Amino acid sequence: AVGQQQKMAMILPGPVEDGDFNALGYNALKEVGKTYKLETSHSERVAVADAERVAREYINSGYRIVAFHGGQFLTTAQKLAPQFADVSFIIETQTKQVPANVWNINRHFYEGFYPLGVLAALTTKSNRIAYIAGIRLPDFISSLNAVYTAIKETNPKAELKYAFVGDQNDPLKARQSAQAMIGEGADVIVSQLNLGVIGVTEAVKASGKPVIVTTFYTDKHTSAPAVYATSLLLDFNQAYRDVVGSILKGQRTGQYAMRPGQAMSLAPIHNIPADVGKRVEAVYRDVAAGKKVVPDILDKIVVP
Amino acid sequence: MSGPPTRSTERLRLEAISKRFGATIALAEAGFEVRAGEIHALLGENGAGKTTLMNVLSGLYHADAGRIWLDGRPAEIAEPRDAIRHRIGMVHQHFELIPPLTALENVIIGQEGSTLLLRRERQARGVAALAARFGFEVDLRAPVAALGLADQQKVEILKAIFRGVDILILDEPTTVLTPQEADALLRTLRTMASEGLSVVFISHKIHEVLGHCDRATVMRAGRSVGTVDASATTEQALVEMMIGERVARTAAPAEREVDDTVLLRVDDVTVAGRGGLPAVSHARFSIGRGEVVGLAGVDGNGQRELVEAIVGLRRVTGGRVELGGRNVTTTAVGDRLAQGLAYIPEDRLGDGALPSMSVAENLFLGVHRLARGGGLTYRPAAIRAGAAAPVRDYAIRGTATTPLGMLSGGNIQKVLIARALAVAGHGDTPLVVAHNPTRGLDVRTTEFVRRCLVDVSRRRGGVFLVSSDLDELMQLAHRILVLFRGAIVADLPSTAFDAYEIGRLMTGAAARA
Amino acid sequence: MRNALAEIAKYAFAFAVAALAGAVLVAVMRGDVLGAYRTFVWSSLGTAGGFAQTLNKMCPLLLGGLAVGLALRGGYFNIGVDGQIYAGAIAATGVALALETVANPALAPFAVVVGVLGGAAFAAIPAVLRAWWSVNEIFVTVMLNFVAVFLTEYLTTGPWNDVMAGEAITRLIPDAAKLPMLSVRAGSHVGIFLALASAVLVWLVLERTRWGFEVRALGDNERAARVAGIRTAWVTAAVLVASGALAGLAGAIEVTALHHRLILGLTPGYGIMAILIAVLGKARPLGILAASFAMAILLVGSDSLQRSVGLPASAALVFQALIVLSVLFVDAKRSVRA
Amino acid sequence: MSASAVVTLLLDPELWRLMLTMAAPLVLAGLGELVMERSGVLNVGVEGMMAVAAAVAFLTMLKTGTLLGAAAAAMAATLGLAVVLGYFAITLRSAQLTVGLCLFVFGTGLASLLYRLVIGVTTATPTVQTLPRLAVPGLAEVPFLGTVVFTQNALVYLALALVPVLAFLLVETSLGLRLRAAGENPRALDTVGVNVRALRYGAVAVGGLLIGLAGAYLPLAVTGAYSDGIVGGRGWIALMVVIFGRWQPGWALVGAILFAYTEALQFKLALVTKAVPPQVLLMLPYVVAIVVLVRLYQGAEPPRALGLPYERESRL
Ligand SMILES: Nc1ncnc2c1ncn2[C@@H]1O[C@H](COP(=O)(O)OP(=O)(O)OP(=O)(O)O)[C@@H](O)[C@H]1O
Ligand SMILES: Nc1ncnc2c1ncn2[C@@H]1O[C@H](COP(=O)(O)OP(=O)(O)OP(=O)(O)O)[C@@H](O)[C@H]1O
Ligand SMILES: [Mg+2]
Ligand SMILES: [Mg+2]
Repeated sequence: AVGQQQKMAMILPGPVEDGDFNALGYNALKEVGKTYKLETSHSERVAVADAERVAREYINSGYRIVAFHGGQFLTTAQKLAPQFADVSFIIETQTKQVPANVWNINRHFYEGFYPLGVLAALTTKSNRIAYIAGIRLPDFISSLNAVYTAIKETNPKAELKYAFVGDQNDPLKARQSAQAMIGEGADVIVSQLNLGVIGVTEAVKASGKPVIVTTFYTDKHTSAPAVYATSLLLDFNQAYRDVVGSILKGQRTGQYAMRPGQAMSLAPIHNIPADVGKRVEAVYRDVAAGKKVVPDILDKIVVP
Repeated sequence: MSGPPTRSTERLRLEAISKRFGATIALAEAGFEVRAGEIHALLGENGAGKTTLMNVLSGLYHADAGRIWLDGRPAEIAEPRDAIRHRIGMVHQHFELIPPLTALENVIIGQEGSTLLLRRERQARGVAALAARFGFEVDLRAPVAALGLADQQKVEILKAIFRGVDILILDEPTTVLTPQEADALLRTLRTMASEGLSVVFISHKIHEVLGHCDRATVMRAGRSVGTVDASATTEQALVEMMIGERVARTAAPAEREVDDTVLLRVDDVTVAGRGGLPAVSHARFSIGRGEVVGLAGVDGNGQRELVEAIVGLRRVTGGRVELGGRNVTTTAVGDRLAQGLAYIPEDRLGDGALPSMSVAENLFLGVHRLARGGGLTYRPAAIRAGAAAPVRDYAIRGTATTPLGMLSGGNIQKVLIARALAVAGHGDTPLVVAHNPTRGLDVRTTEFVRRCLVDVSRRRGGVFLVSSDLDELMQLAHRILVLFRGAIVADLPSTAFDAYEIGRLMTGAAARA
Repeated sequence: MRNALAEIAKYAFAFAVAALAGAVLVAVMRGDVLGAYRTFVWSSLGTAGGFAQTLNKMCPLLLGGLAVGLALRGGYFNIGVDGQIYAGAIAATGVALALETVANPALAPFAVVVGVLGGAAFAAIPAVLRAWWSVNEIFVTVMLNFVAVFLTEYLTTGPWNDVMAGEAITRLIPDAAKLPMLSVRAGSHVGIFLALASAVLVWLVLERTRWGFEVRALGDNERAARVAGIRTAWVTAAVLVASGALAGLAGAIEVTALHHRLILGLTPGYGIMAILIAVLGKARPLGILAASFAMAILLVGSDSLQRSVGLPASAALVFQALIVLSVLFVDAKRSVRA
Repeated sequence: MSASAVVTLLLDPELWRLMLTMAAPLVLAGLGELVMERSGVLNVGVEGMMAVAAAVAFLTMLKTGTLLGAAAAAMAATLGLAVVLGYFAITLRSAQLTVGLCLFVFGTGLASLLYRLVIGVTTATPTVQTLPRLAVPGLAEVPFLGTVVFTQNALVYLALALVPVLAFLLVETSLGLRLRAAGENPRALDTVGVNVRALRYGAVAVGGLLIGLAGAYLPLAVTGAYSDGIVGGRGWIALMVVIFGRWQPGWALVGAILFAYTEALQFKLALVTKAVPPQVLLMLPYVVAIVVLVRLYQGAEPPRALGLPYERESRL
């Protein structure tokens, strides 16, 4: 209704104090709220099994923008969207088709991981590179493949080992896996973990070896200054600003890509030779500009 | 204590003790008085309140009302600790032992002598000396779980006297002992009493009371009905005090009708025991229709294993078991039961009772596989109705819906017997295997149970009666087998019953000869 | 009747105690206490939609509670309800996806039945180990929970993955495999009826069949049951398998009625809640019914506090625990007085 | 893979060292739970208690920088939770399973609530220094064992030392005797004048302290940071370690080692084989534990009074 404040809700899978994925979503919500003067509310730690209920509660209380932070909520959104045509939904998945009242934010991790693969290929001295992720999600598979492609194209002698530790947020498992990798001689670890990554840095510290690590989502540099090379940052603030702006303008459906150049960036580079850093940034810009096309291979791991 | 107190000094007085559990009035102003150096018997039917009264004295139960006097002074006993401080020790009817711990550990626990280290060796010497002095030798290193009931009883007694006692309560200590052991115990108690110990001795065996106690207090339905001098009373008089009427002695077993149908044939049965030694070796006997066969033996000679092999609870390592001509050696318990093989286990709480289920449900257990009414359904109303008769006939103190665990030991036993007889009644080879069925029962119930067993044989069923009570065996059995170290060393017809001879056989005299 | 009233009074008091604790919590977090309680009740009971969601939530809780309760009556602890829910969900999803092309309306009930069997089969592992090898069932069921999660992760990210979702979820099951909705708008599905029917069935079996009697006897004194001729190993195995079947049904319902696909995170700890519910309900179907309803309200209501007063989710967990502890406290105090 | 390669893989000293580092919290929590269970009190809230300890230890360390203070604060917190458990389980005689599960839920919530209150919502992960490795002079040079055992952090040594200490305590001391009795037949213990309640409270308190140390171990020795899933099911595993160990410290250690070893090995295996899906490897520790248990466990009985409230006058 006129004069009444728009209300926007966000449903997050984990606790917002995680300093990572959920914190980013939460911050974006607050930011968007401020930018567009929306009344915002959120529910954290929402299990997939509860998402529908929670979303319905928001809808029933007059929220007209409901964002699901995390691809696992796809079904819920698909189910609710046709029923509540007056509500705009935002999801973060890979899906290509969306109903008329759904915006999809598609995270092109693979495009960002390609430069990280270049970084690893150029930095490694042992020619052994590790990739560690938690759950074997399609996103991560395509990222892994992109890293592999980058290595093959940049430093064919280097070998890539990868592992999925079963949990994005279990630092103990991540630490054990990283330790195994370092034991195998890896001196660059490209991680695609959330909080699990703190286990990776601890493994590096415990090994006493000069191993460097890259991360994603947030810049973790300050927590282990000697270990992190860079991070692939995802700017959800921008993504949500753009998407919610479109919705408020009346465009209620669409695809939004988070990719190099848009709502994605590379954190300042540390701990590696400056020329390598320069080359990585150049590659990143090429990907952003579309000069370098990274294949998106979701369905199978091409690493031998 | 200064000097041996005289027999007439009052050591303990319980005054108007009352206690109720929910709706059950267990004690209604019960009380009696015990003198120094006296062995004081406490008598009463099952459920009369003997154990409850003694639990109050030992601090385990908190009385609703009443007072306790020790040496003429009022005593506050709120905790077992208080009782121990007052040098009161109790040997519990249902042993309070810790099965996985060794006998020694069970004896010394709570009085380990040092706060930190156990010093088992030193303690063992002390306990062994104590045991030797009173004739309670047991293997102190063995876990209690591995001991027979008689040995467990000894451990329980040792535990009480180890703490140093002026008043020793023994709650049915002789039920699991052989007559010889019981005799020895009572003689030891007499010696201890002569040194000033006061003993409260609970028993259902009146001859023990008359032969070894100084005075006796009789309880009935939670009240004390009176105290009498043992020397000035008779069995009849005591029984009448207990139940208010005379009890007829069990009729002798029925003259056995000539019938050669064999109900049970045990053929060369061997059962493995601990440490590779057979617990039962090459047992061979049979039981015919209408026959009561007794099995005598000192506890722990393989009775339990033999019985369990017959009912199907234990694997037979050699030989065969036939029931009504059918080979049942490897048949499941339930299928033997369906043929009419009923079992009254020795360990009634462990092997028999469903403590939190009702009397009616307990009566239905086992029968539930045989009763025909209603197919596979279970009808609570039918079960309650079905329980009415046994509750009445067996005079079970409780209702059909009382949880079994709430009943006194004797009443639990009645339920198990009623159930076993119902099972036997349902099969075409009715055979009751009864292991110490009257242990811990009062006079009236004992007579009742014995009559029931005799009735089974009268109705052309069979009874295999395993009992540590020789009198019972000689009174009821047509034949007595003697078991020694797992082997049946004698098969005696009733004409050859002789307590002395059987006792000799039980201790392996014949084997040595 | 007096008893029922006393029970209700007990829970009411417990809620009051917990409400007080909750108020302190909300006040500490600087929230609006009254608003909090309004939404608490309103969101779970006050609206048709809210109530429907409460019932949806109750469905796996009730079935899980029955699963734990049934095993408990036989004297066993089934801590593996989460794993069995996954197993049921996996089985149901499996057939639904395998028969994707068969547009037969019988597919939905068939998938549910297969789900039930899946839960039963998964529970058969601890069942057999317990019955014939006397291996501790708590251990095995807990371990299998982890196994089930990884199995689900494998299936949801591997062979059955919905690539477009980019998450650990499978493709949608075909329409023919979906159980009907009661109200599309409110989002309620028929699962609750299956759960209620299961409660009645469990009650009937336990209290009105001889097999149920054997289960109860077993639970009271295993040795006595064996001595009385009950084939305790078989009853043990059967009761644990049946317990798994109930959990499997819950999993199948979550897939065929709610999510329409298998999801990693399908059970956010329903197994744990189920134990709470079974114990609070004294392992009796009626008690479990009441406890699962109360628990559903509690979960839905306390969850809504996030939305209404901005209470962190973690505070909601604390609040839930406080409520149950208050129930225990009131219960204990009452039985001490009795 | 050749046989010698397999042996090299299985006996890799680094792998074994990592195993021991990861086994330590399982040992600590397992021993804590074992003490409680031997006294007859079942505590299924280990996971939640460890979470609280992890949060408190981390936050204390972050704010004060003192390691001992952090450990002490964590232990104090779990001691508090243990007392709650004791109050409900021992004094109120509530169903122990329920109380334990409440503690689990409560602890899980409280841990992140504390973190939220102190740290708030940021996108930077605060970290602390983890415990350094202490090489034991002389022993650290011993081949294999030196690497595996004698270059660990202090808490690993403590955990290992506690195993024989506790075993000795249980078997050779009066206190141990009474403790075992309390878990087997509390009434028997009561009748000889020992205060069952006090004993159980004591056991619960000691157990709480050990579980607290186990929880503190995670951020202080392994991760240097707190995250919500930090305990990651290890509390439940600790509970399983007690069952696996048949309620004996030595065997519990074996259980913890077996579990931690398979877990660590599995990450190695993930590097050498690609034929097996990673999730199947991740299942390995759990499956191996079941299989080994089937071989070992048969017939082992829990303490007879475990989980049962003791009520002096109750017959049931
Ligand atoms: N803890 C208890 N809870 C409930 N009822 C009890 C309890 N203890 C005893 N009773 C009841 O009190 C009554 C007296 O029992 P008690 O054990 O004292 O009898 P008793 O004389 O020792 O019998 P018995 O000769 O069979 O041992 C019985 O009805 C019994 O069911
Ligand atoms: N369906 C049932 N549910 C519950 N209890 C039953 C059921 N059927 C029988 N009973 C119980 O078992 C007892 C014995 O049952 P049964 O059917 O053998 O009766 P009966 O009177 O002995 O008749 P019959 O002469 O046919 O053996 C009954 O008295 C009743 O207590
Ligand atoms: Mg008695
Ligand atoms: Mg009949």
